[in-house]
Amino acid sequence: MLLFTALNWHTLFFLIFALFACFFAFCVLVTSNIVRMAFYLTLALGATAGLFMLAGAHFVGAMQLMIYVGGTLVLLVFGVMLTAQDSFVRMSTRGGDWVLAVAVGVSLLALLVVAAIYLPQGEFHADAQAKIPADVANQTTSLGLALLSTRPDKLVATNETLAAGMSGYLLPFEIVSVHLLVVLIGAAYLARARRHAPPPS
Amino acid sequence: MSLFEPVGVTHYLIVGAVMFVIGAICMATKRNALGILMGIELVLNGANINFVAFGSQYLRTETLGLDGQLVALFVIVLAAAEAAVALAIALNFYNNHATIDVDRADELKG
Amino acid sequence: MVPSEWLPRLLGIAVLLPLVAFVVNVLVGPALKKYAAYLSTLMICLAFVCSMTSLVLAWLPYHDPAPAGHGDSEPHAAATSMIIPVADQPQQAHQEIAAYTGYWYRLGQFGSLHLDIGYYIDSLAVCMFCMVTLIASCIHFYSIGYMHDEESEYTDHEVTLSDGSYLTRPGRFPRFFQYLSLFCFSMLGLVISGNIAMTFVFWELVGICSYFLIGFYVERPSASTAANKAFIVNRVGDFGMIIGLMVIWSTLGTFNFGDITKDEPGIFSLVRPAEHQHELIVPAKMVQEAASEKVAEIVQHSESLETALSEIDACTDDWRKEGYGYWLMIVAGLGIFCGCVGKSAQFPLQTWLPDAMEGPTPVSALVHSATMVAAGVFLVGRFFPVFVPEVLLVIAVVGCITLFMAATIAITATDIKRVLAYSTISQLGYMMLALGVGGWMAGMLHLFTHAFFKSLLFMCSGSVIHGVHTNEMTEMGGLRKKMPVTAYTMLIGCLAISGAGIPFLIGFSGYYSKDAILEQVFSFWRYQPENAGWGALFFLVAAGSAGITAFYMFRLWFMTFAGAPRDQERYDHAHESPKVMYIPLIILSIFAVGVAWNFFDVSLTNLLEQARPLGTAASVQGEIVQQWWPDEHLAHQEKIVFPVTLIAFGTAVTGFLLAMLFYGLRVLNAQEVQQQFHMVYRFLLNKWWFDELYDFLWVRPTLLISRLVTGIDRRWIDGLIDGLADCTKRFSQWGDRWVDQGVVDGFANLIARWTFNTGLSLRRVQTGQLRQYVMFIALGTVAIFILISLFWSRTLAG
Amino acid sequence: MADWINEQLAIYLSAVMPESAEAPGYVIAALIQAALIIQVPAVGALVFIWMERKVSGRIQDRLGPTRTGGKFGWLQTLADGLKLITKEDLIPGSADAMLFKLAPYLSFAASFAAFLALPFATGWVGQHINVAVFFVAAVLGLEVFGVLLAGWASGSKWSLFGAMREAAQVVSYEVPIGLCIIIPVMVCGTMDLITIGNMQAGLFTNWLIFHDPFTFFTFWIFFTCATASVNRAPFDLAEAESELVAGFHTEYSGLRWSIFFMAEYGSMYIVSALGAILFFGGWNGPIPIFHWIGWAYSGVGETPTLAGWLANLFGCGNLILKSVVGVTVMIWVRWTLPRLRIDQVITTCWKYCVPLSSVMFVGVLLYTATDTWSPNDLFPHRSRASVREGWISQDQARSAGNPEEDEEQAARDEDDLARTSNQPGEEFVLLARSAEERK
Repeated sequence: MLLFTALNWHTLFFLIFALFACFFAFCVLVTSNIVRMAFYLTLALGATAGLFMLAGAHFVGAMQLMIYVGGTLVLLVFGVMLTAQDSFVRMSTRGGDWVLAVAVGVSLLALLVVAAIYLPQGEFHADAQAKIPADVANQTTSLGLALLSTRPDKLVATNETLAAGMSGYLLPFEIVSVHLLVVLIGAAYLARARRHAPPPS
Repeated sequence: MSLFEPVGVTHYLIVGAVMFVIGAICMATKRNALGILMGIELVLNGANINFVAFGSQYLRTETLGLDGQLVALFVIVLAAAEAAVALAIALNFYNNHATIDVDRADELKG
Repeated sequence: MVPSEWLPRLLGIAVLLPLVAFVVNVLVGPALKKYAAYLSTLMICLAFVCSMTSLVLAWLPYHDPAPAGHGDSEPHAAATSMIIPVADQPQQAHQEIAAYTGYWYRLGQFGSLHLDIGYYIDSLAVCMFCMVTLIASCIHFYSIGYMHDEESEYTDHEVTLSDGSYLTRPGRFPRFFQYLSLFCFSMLGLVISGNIAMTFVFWELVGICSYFLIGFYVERPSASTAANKAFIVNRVGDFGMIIGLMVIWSTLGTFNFGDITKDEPGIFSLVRPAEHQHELIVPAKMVQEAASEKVAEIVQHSESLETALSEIDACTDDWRKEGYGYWLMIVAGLGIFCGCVGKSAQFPLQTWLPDAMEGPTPVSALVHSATMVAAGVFLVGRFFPVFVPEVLLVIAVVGCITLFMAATIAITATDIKRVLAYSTISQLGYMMLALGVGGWMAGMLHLFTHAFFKSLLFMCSGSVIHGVHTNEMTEMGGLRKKMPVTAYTMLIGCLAISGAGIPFLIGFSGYYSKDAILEQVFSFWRYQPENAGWGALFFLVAAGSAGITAFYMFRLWFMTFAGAPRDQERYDHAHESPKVMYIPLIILSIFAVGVAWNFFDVSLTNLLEQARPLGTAASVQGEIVQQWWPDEHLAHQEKIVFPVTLIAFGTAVTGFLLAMLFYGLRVLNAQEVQQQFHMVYRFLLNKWWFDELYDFLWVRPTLLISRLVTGIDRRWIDGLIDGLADCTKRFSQWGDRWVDQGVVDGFANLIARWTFNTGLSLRRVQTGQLRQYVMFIALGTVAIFILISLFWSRTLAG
Repeated sequence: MADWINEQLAIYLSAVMPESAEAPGYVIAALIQAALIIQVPAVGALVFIWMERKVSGRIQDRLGPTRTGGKFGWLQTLADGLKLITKEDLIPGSADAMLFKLAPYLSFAASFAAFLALPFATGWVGQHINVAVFFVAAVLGLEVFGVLLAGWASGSKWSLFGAMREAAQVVSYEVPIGLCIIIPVMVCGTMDLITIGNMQAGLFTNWLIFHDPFTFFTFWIFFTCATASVNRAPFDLAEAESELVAGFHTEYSGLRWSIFFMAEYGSMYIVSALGAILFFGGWNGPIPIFHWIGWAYSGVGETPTLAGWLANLFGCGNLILKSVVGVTVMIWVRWTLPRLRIDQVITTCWKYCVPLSSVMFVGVLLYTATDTWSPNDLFPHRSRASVREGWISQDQARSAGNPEEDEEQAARDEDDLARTSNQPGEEFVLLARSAEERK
């Protein structure tokens, strides 16, 4: 009971999700079975969504679940199954590659971690988890407004540099929409069935 | 860190870094084209974690504001698009070469 | 309706309506099929309505129809040495001429020269509008009937293919009407145009329309050659016209007829300024242009420009008296007259008109008799105030020659349309003659009356051709019973053209106009002794040709309609034309009878009188030539009218009787006469050997010269060029061997080798291993980070 | 509800140990709720399977199960369950054992997780997420993943084909279903299911399905797509026993097989409940008795009362009733219509549902934008604008007693009833204000 009282729930759940994410990501790395990779990836990304929600980004979390896990990965597995012959299910890599890749990767990791640690922490919102500031909880509306080039967060921002400017995301939003359309068509074209013989009329 | 004090941006960043690096290694080691695709997804997620962390009010009072989340959104959406096209390419490659091994896709090598 | 604002609108609309029809037909004509014809017809009818509205509602109420300057011909004391003492000219009653000048749109302004889409509307223009639109409407209706076999597949019996069959092609019904609409547009535009540039544009437009319409049956070689002939011959005339325009523009610096504003005076008021009582004087600019070297020396010797200018202005009158610039006026006038000669088929450019009969008959009726060829006369009428007596004399001479020659040729022609064509030429000659001897009113009047009865005649002939499917009168005869309407309307036409009427009482329209011409010629003859020579010639020719006119017209009528049929089989198949064809005939015949009549002072004469150019009603004497040009009003006196009328009547009757004897009653045999005067006959039959003459004069020499030039070109110039080319080639081969292959290529190859080697060494990096590339990227990132963290310094940071 | 439990615990704990924070209650609350919620798919599955048998029996002119458990054979499913539990858990040799074992749990977890955000009444919800609609839709989308893995891991071509079809079908149908869900969200201007539900309080004319012809038609598209996305007949290509032996669960047996079915029926319930909340006023009955007698909560975050409890209880009953009706219709459809071909299924999605729902979207957009009269204005319960989202009311509670906030609230309350959507613009003015307060 004492433990409960002093426990910092946010930290606890952060740990859980973070470990999940990292662990399954690692599984993705080590397993050589493509389908299992997809499976682990799902879990890793799901955990990431949990992290997002934990960080207060509910919408992004839900988005992650819907698009990534629900859409992208299903697509991926779909592709996996289309190409799933036994010879391709498990493709091992030569040891040399492993050593090289791990060496580079670890150095990169070290680099990033150092950068993260030396990051100035800034002063901390003491009871952040205790009471949820309204504008944080209501990100959905604010996000929608921001996509339409109005920035509520700029109004409530304390820092001048952050408060400066009302740069919204209408243009990127449009561009991305068009881009999606193009991709839709392009993908459909690329993956269309090749007819070598003329179709019987 | 202990369970009794709150986490900061750094922790999120570290998680992001780990996923990023794992993704990179994944891209560097997998021979299956789709495996590489998964590596890319991991990398993107690692980046996304950073954005969200910098945008979150739980971790710092000085935040990116909504920009963090918005960028994350765009990344997710574009990742989906990228996955679709990459998959289409992979399928095409598979149709034409009857293999999915990227090491075999070296017809244009010098 | 206030004329100044309503006339431009109404007439502008009238001009544009046919254009609309044309555009529509061009775009969707084939789809419209026969409705294209209805569209064009509707449009031209609307144009007619507009014109009539502008005449009846906008012109008549605002302009006193009473003739100006008439009747006040009191005898003059200072009787010059005349055989018949006639009154001297009356002073001008009204100094202001009712003309509305302005522009719809200003195209551009080059220095002092304005280029407008402008209008110059006087009663002449309004009357022309009514006439053109009326005739055109009739002919549109007529064509709907005449061209109906073009609606579907059309078999051309005059074009035989190599396999002996006749050519069969899709019908060109819409195209025909599209051309008609374009023609109406350009003709109306020509009439209304307010400056020479615009006039010239529409002038060429009507030319091209006539080209299209003559060559309507392109497949017939005769038609296409005739079209080319008409076009080329017109070019000759238009070349002169361009020269005239250049003279006027370069000296007067304006294109406009009338004054658009007070400060930019038009040609007319420059040539006949009000302060000189509208006498014809050489404009100051023209004088200074001619006396340019004097101007130059004045400018040299005077100390300042102002003084120089004042001095020049002072001297201008003296120079004018010395005759500077007068020749410029002559050149301008002659140039413009050249254009008219070409368009109105005057001697020596008359040869194209008979061949133009290759076109469909409605076209001949509209274009080659009533309106377009009359455009030349119209233009002469427009420019009448600009012409100096010398030019007028030339005009008169040309007209005289033309009318006689054409009339004589018409006697022998047997092709019904060619007869009419030659009569057209000779009638145009009449008009030119009238204008040449100063009879502006007479010429214009004849222009109108002739338009009506000649179009009537042509349409009748078309109806005949439609009925019997031949042009040869020798295969016709007795058709009166088969096609009564055509026969009697054509009879009216013949009477009108030969000026039939009860002397001094009433007559067909031709009676008035032709008598007016003869009177004018007569008064020219009798006015002053200097005129005697030319005047006598003119009058005798004119009067005689009047008789000839009557002769060949009735010859035509008798051969066609009277007597026994010469070709039984054709006679049997002959039939009256459909309503849509002969109702226009009736309408036109009514006008042919009564267009010149006078209803309560509202008559064509009085209307046109309002448009008479200022100052032209004054007797003048030429400077180089000694003849006198009498005031036209003098021709209205009894002592002139009485004899002339009788003479005209007599000649006409003589001609009629002769025709009666030869072809009506056939008591005299035409063949015998032909054998008797077979020299003359052949001369006339071959149209005075004009075509042969031109062939000998122009065509052969041109061919000869061109052949010669070709030879020179082939042998010497080409040889020279080949030699040069050869040298160049040798030189370049040498250069190629040493410079190009040696130096340039060597250098390029060197570079290429280097590049190639570098590429070879670099290609090892491009393993094609995707995963390796990823490795490279990661490595690069790490490296960059490390480098930055190691060598980071303020200086680096900037 | 979690809040309430948590508060009780906090009171109790503070009595026990004064220095404690209010934190601990959440764990217990979570546990209790999980325990409650898991009843829905579990018990629901039992009931639904029994119902399916009876309904199919009636439709095929049979009696269906009659004996087990006395009348109506209402214990039949339980008996089956026992049988399944006692069956041997077979794993084919060619299967990928790990995935094969995990797959059922994965898909069950997905459909169970969706209940997390699915409210049963005002404030009765596992976790009050302000993007609840989105969350539910997203998590439902995950269910297919289990099916896919199951199909692949079974190492049999029947299963693989089933899984492939499932993948194609579900990924396709997420598009129209998303469009259909967006429409009520657009009308209400929020993604918070509780708020959406409360906005339809009052007479049944306030239900969104009666908002305008477009929403009315939208509901049917939604229902069709929902049926397809939980792959029920006539869209159950994944388990087309006529062609593929039993589709993705050919190789499954025993408990894992039954877990698949729990997942399926669970998700059937969820989509029906979602439809009920989005279009049929959720827990608001056709006649708002509890509002009239003033028991019902007006929004989230009010102090809990016994009356409110009762009201919520009935509301919960309402919602479950509506959802069950939905499930029944699905069953009825399954036993009535023949199964489509896969190409027909995909055609239905891309050539009919997607365009139709897009048209509906535009229609509703215009309808709300032009403020056209809608049946919802007949007997308005409260101005939609005055229904605040949960967090807002908390926020107001926090910043209570400053004048302009109150008049802001007042202004919003008495503003024109015809306005049926709350403007985001207003929202963020309010946000800005409250943010000022906090500084």
